[in-house]
Amino acid sequence: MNFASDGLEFEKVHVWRGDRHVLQGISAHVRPRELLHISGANGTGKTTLLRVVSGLLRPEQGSVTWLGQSITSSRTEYQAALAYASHEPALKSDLTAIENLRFAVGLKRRVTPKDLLAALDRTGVAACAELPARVLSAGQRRRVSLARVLAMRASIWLLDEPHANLDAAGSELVSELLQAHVQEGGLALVVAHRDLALSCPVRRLELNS
Amino acid sequence: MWTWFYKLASPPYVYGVAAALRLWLFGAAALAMGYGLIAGLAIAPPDYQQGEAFRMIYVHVPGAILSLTVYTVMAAASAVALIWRIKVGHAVAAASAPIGASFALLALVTGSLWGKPMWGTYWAWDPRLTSELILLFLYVGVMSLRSAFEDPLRGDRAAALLAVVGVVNVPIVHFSVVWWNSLHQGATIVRIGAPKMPGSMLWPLLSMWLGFMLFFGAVLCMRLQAEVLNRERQASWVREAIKS
Amino acid sequence: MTVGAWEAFLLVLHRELCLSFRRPEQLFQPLVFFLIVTTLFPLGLSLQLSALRDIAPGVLWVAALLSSLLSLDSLFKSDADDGTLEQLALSGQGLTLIVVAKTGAHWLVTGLALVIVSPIVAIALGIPTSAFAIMMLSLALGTLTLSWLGAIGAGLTIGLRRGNVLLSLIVLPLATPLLIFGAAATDRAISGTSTAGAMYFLAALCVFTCTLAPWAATAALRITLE
Amino acid sequence: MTNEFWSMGGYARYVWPCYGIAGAVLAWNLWAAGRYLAAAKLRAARALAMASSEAR
Repeated sequence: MNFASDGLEFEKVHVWRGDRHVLQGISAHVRPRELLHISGANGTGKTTLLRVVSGLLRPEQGSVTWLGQSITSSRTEYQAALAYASHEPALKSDLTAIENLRFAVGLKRRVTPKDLLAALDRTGVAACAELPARVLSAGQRRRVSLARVLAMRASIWLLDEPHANLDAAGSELVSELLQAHVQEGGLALVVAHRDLALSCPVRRLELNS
Repeated sequence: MWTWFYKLASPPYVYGVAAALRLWLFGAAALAMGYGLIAGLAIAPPDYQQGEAFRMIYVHVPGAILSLTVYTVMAAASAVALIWRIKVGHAVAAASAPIGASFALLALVTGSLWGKPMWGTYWAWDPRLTSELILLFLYVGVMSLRSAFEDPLRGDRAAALLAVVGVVNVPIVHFSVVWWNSLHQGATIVRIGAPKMPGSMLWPLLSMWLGFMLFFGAVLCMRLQAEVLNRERQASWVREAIKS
Repeated sequence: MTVGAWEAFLLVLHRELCLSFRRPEQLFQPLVFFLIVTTLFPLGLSLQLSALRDIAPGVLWVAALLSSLLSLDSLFKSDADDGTLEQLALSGQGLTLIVVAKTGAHWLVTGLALVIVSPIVAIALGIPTSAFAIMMLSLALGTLTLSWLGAIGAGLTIGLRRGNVLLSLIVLPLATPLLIFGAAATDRAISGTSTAGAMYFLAALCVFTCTLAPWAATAALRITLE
Repeated sequence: MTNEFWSMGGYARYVWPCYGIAGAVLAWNLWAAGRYLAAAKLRAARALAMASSEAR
């Protein structure tokens, strides 16, 4: 009946923050093998939108559906298919990089240290695996958080400023990872200021106040 | 089938009803309190044990009952607001809290004024007074939690949850305080509100209680209007509402 | 491939214990606070050991409540600050399960630790050794209940500045029944009278709180996470 | 009679403050609610004025 029921869809999302009407009826539909690039000036609600899509924030109006089902009614399944990387790298500074990954990814799926090391290796921080996160540089922390997304093997990626603190090689890496993810049938929502420079189809959503 | 429920809870409707009810409630409260005051202070005979001092009952007991009633109203409104996501519920809860806290304070102060001639001290760890004090702390907690949030929406919901948790706790606190008190003191405290109160003493009390209830209703209406306005600033009906 | 609830629970518990033991000073601070507060009372009152015994249960319990409250502030806050709470909330495991694991771990490292050091304080306050068993059992029940009440409070005050003062303001009134029954049980154990009544009430409170508080704490987290 | 009434059988210094405080609490409720409502109306009016000036 609803032939748009594949992928992730949000419709007429409204969010107020106090008196401020942050999101004013934002809609989009992202299908597998698609990437949605969310851009906009500071304070236009990019992160808020991503939090709404993740299910962390319930919009006051509007709906978010995945495979035609509201994400609140299929919360567990939706979250199992989701990898969210917030603006902060979300690492415990007292735990090592690999422990951080283990405690975060281990709740989604059974992982072996080998899987986690492979993910860290892919993002170029395998050498830091046994170091506590507090001694890592901001760029290394970002790479560890990318490794976490990778190790979750999720079909939906929600990335908030994945390029932050990364050097040129790091930005390249983000593009490669995104491209591979989309080509394997995943979908991604990426908040970023810069152009993503991808060869796969990219849809754009520009937020303005 | 729930449409009437949501219509009843729609902000413009609530605002209108509150504005219309307010004066009637004040009038009725004044009548009930007026009768209660005259009958309680001048007509009712002095108590055979406590003499004229018992007349403090006419403000102490209604204040104490109201402080509990208002907390229940606040918690019920909070529960409705949390379960059905009805904003007006938060408005009712936010409007009730300061009124209830003021009644709790009234019950405490008048209780201790009554305590001096009866117990010989302003404060005895009487179970009723002690649980009233804890009730006041609960009110203060809910109010400070609400105002601590910069986002009023989150403040509303956090305070609502605390109010619901608190209302579960109120009977437990009261029971435990009574139990604790029975360990430390015998039944030396004069029991108030004994069932065999003659009508000439009872009617003024009931009238004062009714007056306090109506007064709470009236002040609730005023505060509710304000809370609804604060939550609905963008809505178009506000323009009409504040003109009148 | 998916992770069962029990497995996830153990993983979060492991994570919390790992984090606590990486910061041993945070483990010891509440215990030291407990010891200091209980030392201050006799100094302030300058009493003989025999007279101290009368106020010992109250002192012990007030100090225990305050010191376990001290560490509750960081129960969710440190995870919220570095963004890991969002990861936990989106982990595909129920948030309630995570709350239960985190609160359980909190009780293990603060409440249980407090129970273990309580005999030292008890000796200093002149509590006879015959009362130790009841005192420790009542403290175990009491601190567990407080951990749960505190989890609700901590969930509600996550994002707030000066949240720790507000946390005490919210939690302490709710904790009065604990103080009453806990101190009464200890008091009766010292005087050698029957402790059954107080202990039953304390156990009932504990069971009641442990059944309902997880849901309330989860709801609190959902509100403040938004 | 009046004197007898005001002296409240020797309890005047407890009974009258008691009623005084009750009156004060009721009056405070009225005053505070009135002020709060007035402030809310003023704020709403300002918000509306700002919204309409922006629309122009």
